Amino acid sequence: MSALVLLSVLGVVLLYLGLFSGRGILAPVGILGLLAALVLFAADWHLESTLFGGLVIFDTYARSFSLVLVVVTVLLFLFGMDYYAKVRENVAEHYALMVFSLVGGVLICSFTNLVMLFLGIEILSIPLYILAGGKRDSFRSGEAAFKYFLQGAFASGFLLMGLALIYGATASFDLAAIEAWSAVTANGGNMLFLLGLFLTLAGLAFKVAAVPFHFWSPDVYEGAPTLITAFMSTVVKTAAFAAFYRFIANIQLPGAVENMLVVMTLFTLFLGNIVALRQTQFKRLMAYSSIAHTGFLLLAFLGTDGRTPDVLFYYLGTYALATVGLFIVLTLAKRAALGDENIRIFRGLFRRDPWIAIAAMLMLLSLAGIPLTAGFVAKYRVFVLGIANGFIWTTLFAVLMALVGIYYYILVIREAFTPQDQESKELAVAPINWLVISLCGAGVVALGVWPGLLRI
Amino acid sequence: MILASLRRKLSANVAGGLATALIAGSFVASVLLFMGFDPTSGGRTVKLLDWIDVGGMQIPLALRIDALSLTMMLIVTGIGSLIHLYSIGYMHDDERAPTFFAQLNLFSFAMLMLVMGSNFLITFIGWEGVGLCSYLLIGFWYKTPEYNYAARKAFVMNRIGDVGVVLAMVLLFQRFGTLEYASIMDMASGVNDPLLIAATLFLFIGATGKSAQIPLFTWLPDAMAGPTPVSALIHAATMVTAGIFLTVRSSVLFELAPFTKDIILWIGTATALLAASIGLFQNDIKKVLAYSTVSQLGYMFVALGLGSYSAAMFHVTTHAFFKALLFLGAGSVIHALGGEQDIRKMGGLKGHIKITYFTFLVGTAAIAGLPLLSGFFSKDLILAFAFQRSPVIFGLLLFGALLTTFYMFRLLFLVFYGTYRGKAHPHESPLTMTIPLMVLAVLSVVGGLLNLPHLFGGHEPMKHYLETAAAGIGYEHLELSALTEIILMGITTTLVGFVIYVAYGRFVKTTTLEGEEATMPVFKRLIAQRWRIDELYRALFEKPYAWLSTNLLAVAEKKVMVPLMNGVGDAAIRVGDVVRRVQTGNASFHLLAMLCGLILFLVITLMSN
Amino acid sequence: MEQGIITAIRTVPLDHYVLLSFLLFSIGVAGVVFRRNTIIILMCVELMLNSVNLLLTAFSAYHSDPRAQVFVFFIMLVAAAEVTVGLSILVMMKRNVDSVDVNQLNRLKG
Amino acid sequence: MIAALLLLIPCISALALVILRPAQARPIALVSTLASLAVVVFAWISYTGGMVLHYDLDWMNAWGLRFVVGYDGVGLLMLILTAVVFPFIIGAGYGQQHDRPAIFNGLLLFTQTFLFGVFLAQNALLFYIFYELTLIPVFFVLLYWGGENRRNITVRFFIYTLLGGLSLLFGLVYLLIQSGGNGDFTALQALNIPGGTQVWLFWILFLAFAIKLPIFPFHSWQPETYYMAPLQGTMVLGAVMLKMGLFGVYKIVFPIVPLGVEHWQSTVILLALIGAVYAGIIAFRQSDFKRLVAFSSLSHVGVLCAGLFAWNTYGISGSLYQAFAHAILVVGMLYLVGAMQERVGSTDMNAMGGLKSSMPRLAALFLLVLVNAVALPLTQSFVGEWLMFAGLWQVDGWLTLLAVSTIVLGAVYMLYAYQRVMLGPDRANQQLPDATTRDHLYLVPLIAVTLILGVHPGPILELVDAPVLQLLSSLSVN
Repeated sequence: MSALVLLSVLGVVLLYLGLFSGRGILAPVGILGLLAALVLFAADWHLESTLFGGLVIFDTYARSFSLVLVVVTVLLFLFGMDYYAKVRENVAEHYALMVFSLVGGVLICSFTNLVMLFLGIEILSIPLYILAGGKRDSFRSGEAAFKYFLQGAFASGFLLMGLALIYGATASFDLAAIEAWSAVTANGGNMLFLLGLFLTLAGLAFKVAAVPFHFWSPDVYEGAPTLITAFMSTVVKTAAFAAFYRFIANIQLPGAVENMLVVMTLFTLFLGNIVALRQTQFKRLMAYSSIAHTGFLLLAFLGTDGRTPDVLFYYLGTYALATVGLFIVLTLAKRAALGDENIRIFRGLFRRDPWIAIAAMLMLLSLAGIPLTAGFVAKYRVFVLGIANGFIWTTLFAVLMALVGIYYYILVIREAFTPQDQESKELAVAPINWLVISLCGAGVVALGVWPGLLRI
Repeated sequence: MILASLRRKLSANVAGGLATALIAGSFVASVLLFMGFDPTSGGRTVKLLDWIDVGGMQIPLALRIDALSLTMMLIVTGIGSLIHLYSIGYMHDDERAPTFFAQLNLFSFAMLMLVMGSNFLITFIGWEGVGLCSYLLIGFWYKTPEYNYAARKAFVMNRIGDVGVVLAMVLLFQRFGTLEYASIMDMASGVNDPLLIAATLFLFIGATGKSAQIPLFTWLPDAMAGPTPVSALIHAATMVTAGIFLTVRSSVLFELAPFTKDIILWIGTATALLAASIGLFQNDIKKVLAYSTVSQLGYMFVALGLGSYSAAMFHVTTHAFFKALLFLGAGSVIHALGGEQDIRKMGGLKGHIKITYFTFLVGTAAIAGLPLLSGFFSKDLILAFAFQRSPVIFGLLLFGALLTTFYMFRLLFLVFYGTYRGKAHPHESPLTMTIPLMVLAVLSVVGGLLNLPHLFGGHEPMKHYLETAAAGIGYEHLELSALTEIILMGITTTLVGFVIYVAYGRFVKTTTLEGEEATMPVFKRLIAQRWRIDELYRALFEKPYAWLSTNLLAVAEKKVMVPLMNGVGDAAIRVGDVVRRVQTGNASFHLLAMLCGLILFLVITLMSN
Repeated sequence: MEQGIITAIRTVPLDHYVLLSFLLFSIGVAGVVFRRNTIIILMCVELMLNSVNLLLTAFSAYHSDPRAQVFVFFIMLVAAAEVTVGLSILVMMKRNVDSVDVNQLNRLKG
Repeated sequence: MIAALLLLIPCISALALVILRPAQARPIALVSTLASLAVVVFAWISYTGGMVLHYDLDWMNAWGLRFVVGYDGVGLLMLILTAVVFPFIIGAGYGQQHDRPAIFNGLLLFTQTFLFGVFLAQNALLFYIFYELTLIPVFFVLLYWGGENRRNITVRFFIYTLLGGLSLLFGLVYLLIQSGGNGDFTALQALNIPGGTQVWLFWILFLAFAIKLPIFPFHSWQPETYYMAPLQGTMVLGAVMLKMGLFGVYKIVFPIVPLGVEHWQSTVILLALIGAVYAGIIAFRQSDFKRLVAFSSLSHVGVLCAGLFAWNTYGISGSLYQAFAHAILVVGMLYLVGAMQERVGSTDMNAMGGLKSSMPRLAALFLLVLVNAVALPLTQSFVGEWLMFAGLWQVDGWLTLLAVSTIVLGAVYMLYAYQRVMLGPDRANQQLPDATTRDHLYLVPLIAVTLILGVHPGPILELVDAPVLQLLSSLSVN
């Protein structure tokens, strides 16, 4: 698959560019490269191409998710043009590492072999450990990087153990073979398989920040540079979910594991939403909100339904859109507030810049799941799936938690639409940021009104 | 119809004249209708338009012309015209006279609606309408807080009664599927249904509100806050008789519910006595008349309770004459004294305002039931019916009648005899005020002819006339021998004469004035303080209600409901605060927590395997 | 793989390999969770990975399937990369707080 | 065509106002609402009965969401209500000073759009979407232009209302699954859900409307929200938005979970009436005019809801009819609140009293609005209340007694309020202007509507009659 090669090369090129020329052309080159990859992904849409001797297969599912990953990365690069404007060091490395991470993301969207799953996850993660510590002189950034790394490696261990056990039970790393095996073998009969499945899911749950494997996410979201936080909560999350679903989609899950997933869903929904209630740091709030959204997405996993990938795709795509926009707005507000990240900094946003405020409002409403935004359609579909698959009470709980979720988003909106107490600095909005924010804001509404636009 | 013209609002200075002309016009129209009406036809219904028509409920906006409504129309428009005329003089100096006349006309409209309605709901329009007008007119002088209070009290008490009427209507509709009087009365005859008892009781509750019976009578004395013509028209002659009218209208139903009739009888008796006793020591000229009204209404209800509907209507008519007369006379006195209402500050007015004196005398005599005056016939008819039922009731009523005689003559004597005790210079009222007085005086004298009993060579024309409209009248039978009747009349008349003598001795010869309440003996003080019923109601209802209102808000709403709502949210936030502590920030702890979670999930998985 | 070695491996029952690697894994986990020195924690992570390697090799032998051994190489590669990044982060940490105690890192919380 | 116009006229005007922010925002908004009114009147005239379907477009058919709009008699009544009331709501802005009037009026027009949507929707999920959307502009109206403590109260209101909304969503999704993915009302109404399920599903669905109305004990958001909201916001909330609750019960709860309704009927009626009496009693000692209106509205709504749940022809028609009357009443009362606030400077009744001397005309207008509030015969409210009482009686006599007692409570607090505002001795140095032309232009039409429909309720009752009969007969068949 040429797109994969192109992306890898792009990363290397960016690194070299960093050595030789100014920072100015990094983002444009990166964007160009990504767009080229986009074209390559989109070409031969219906062709299923395999790679690496069948370790990877680019089917519609993989192509769709890859497209979203690349598009979101493009948006982030656009944002990066302004974000890195004043940074002197290591900009090229940042871009390059993001591209590398993206490659990992693409790989786990398309894996057909557990080896590739593991490799993909590591390719995705290792650059992130570095990126999280991107602000080298910032204590918080360092702490974030360390915590992320430590917990990531820890979780990798479990994941690996799980993979090894699955292999031990099924004698294969190949997904199709495992699926076939699981279909034949009686559910839960094989302890090794059960344990392996359990540990693998735990490892994957770590990546999507499901409770109780979520501990890294608030700290890392808060400590990492905003751009990287945005990258993590969009690209990484999307890829991780794509992998998660790809893994369990066709495996006959033993009832016990399914129960565990239900409990995990409930825990995740509960903790993400409830703890977010009292967050005052916007990035932390977004971290918990991200955990909460993980809960909703997990709900879509429960049971098997042909519509799940579509729902997942739509949910993650629109979630990424809203999140990217919001992190850009945060950056703008943060600059005006001299680095503060408390949600107070949004106060008076509507007076300072009505358009940005309205776009932010739309994105927040989308995250909250209010009708006519994409978030509503996404949540609605999740609920439909939940009930259709028979998880009525879990869905009811999710609905209740959606209400809790609305509360903290509304608090941010409230800040934006309350006149500020004292004059704070004007919002300086670079045209490129304005463009991206507008795109995201308009996007969540457009996708909410025409949900058919975003589907696998 | 005649009603349309009545609705017109009046604004010009000639409002009074115009209003009077209008109501007089409707009086003429009523008379014409009366002349052209053939009682044997039973009555006819004029449908104006469909009002409520939904899902099987058809209630047209229709009027019914029959003997009963015509009688009431004549009373309302006739006395109404006189009082309008009177008001021109009385309200001469008030800058808001046009408003006054507009409201008075609105009242006439509502009252006519009440009596002419062809079904309960139309009657109810008028029923509530007169309530509203009563509210407006009592509170006409809106700057005085007490008057506003009185107005509200009147409206609210009426409203309580209205609840009864609404329930009765709902019940009747449920039972009969219609609210048309004619249909219900047709269908009801012969029906034996406990529902009817309930319905009639509810109707009676409505009647106690409107017609000021126990327990809802306290508003009427307070209603004297309004201008005197209002007191005469609304609170003496017309509106308060609405309850009697409604009962007569549904006489068929009441005939089928003897239990209700008994209740009416006893409440009527009790009201008659209670109000009469209170009248004994009142010092406000209008209050005396007000309690007398309540008492007389009690007599009417006694008549209803005895099943003697024609007697009740007869008394309604005569009472309208003499009580309007008395009120207008009182108004004339007040007018003469420039607003003074305390009889202790009057006296000896006989010489100053002769016409008023003379007409007032006629009115007093009529209400006391001096022979051959209108009150004599109507009251004695009721007494006769009472005697037929039970001598005890007769005795009680007779006692009430004597009390009436006593306080009325007390009033007469204190106001017009003796020496003048006030300061203002009394002057006779203008012609617009005295003409109505004279007309009413004549009516009070000859009103008895309307229903002259057989004993005096009459044929009870009114009874036979009304019988065509209110079938219940057909059930009443007075089966006393002529001798018994004569004896009863004799007893009554003798005792009345004696009481007048006593009153004369007490108030003309010696002019006994009531002192301060504090100096009275306990029992007398209790009566003078109106049995402290107002205070009782205030303590029983008003204060607890206000307390409840304050505390429901302060406690139930603010301490329970709102905290309950907020509590759920706060609880969620507090839980969030607790759960949040798990995120200690300590990397090792995070790892440990992850591990514990993992083990927990493992246990869950293995347990459910 | 040579048949002889496979035979040699198979002289020990599979369960024992599994138990052993579980044990090693658990030691690694315990070390990660309870030790405070970051370097030791990193070593314990390596221990976890290596226990998996052991397990995979055993499975490989029992399944007569070389693919698992390839995977083992991948794991070693990734472990190396991870440690590289990990150590560099460690250096950054040392520079920032002048300590390698994990408990020093607790500013981000709540 | 009508549906499209109704959705587009306010929506486009609103967008124009928000984006272009013209100086003359209010007249534009007024013209827009009048245009909507004209369309609705046209629809009314050309309505011949039955269900009028306008559009049937694909939106997310696979997920049960179709864009189906149309109306039956009841829907039309609600459209009329919305269309009639909104010009008044916009018009009430002429005594108010607003920051950013263009956006304010734009938001109001958005609300109108969504309200039309709610009343037009024939697909349950479309209904839900519009139902929730109405909240958004109102949220901002309250948040940005509200009074003291608006930040907390607005959020509380929003969350509380959404609690019901999400519960409704859950219920609808559940139903959707039962019907095999068809979310049209016709499909959902055809479902035969087992009685046991209906018993809990009833509350899942009804909760939304119970909070929206609100009935006791879900009402505690209401008084403070009404008080804090800007005048026009309160009007929107009280006059139109709560009618969505009634409409929802009629459209969703009754036909879909009839057994549930049967099971809970007396409970709901009892709660509603307890609330009616409760609010009626509290209103008596309320010294703030606006809060008084809030509590009186609460009391009225209790009776409305009880009437609806009488679940027979009279009860439902009466309740729907009364919904109209109540809308007119609320707008009238609140306008008076505004008028007094303009003159006296606050809504505290302790600062008023004796105002009749300086403003006799306004006092007269007040009185005319008030007679509707106490449901005097020949006003609109009486017709509705009478029908509701008649309907309730068929359910239970004692409950009827409770319901009827509210007419006494209403008289008590309304007259007391009138007295405290208008009557009593003159206050010194109060030379306040009497009713202006604007006041007359505003209140006289409202009063006229009240009286005309009080004497001749036929046209409205006709609209309601057939659909209600149809609903009830279809239920008795099942």
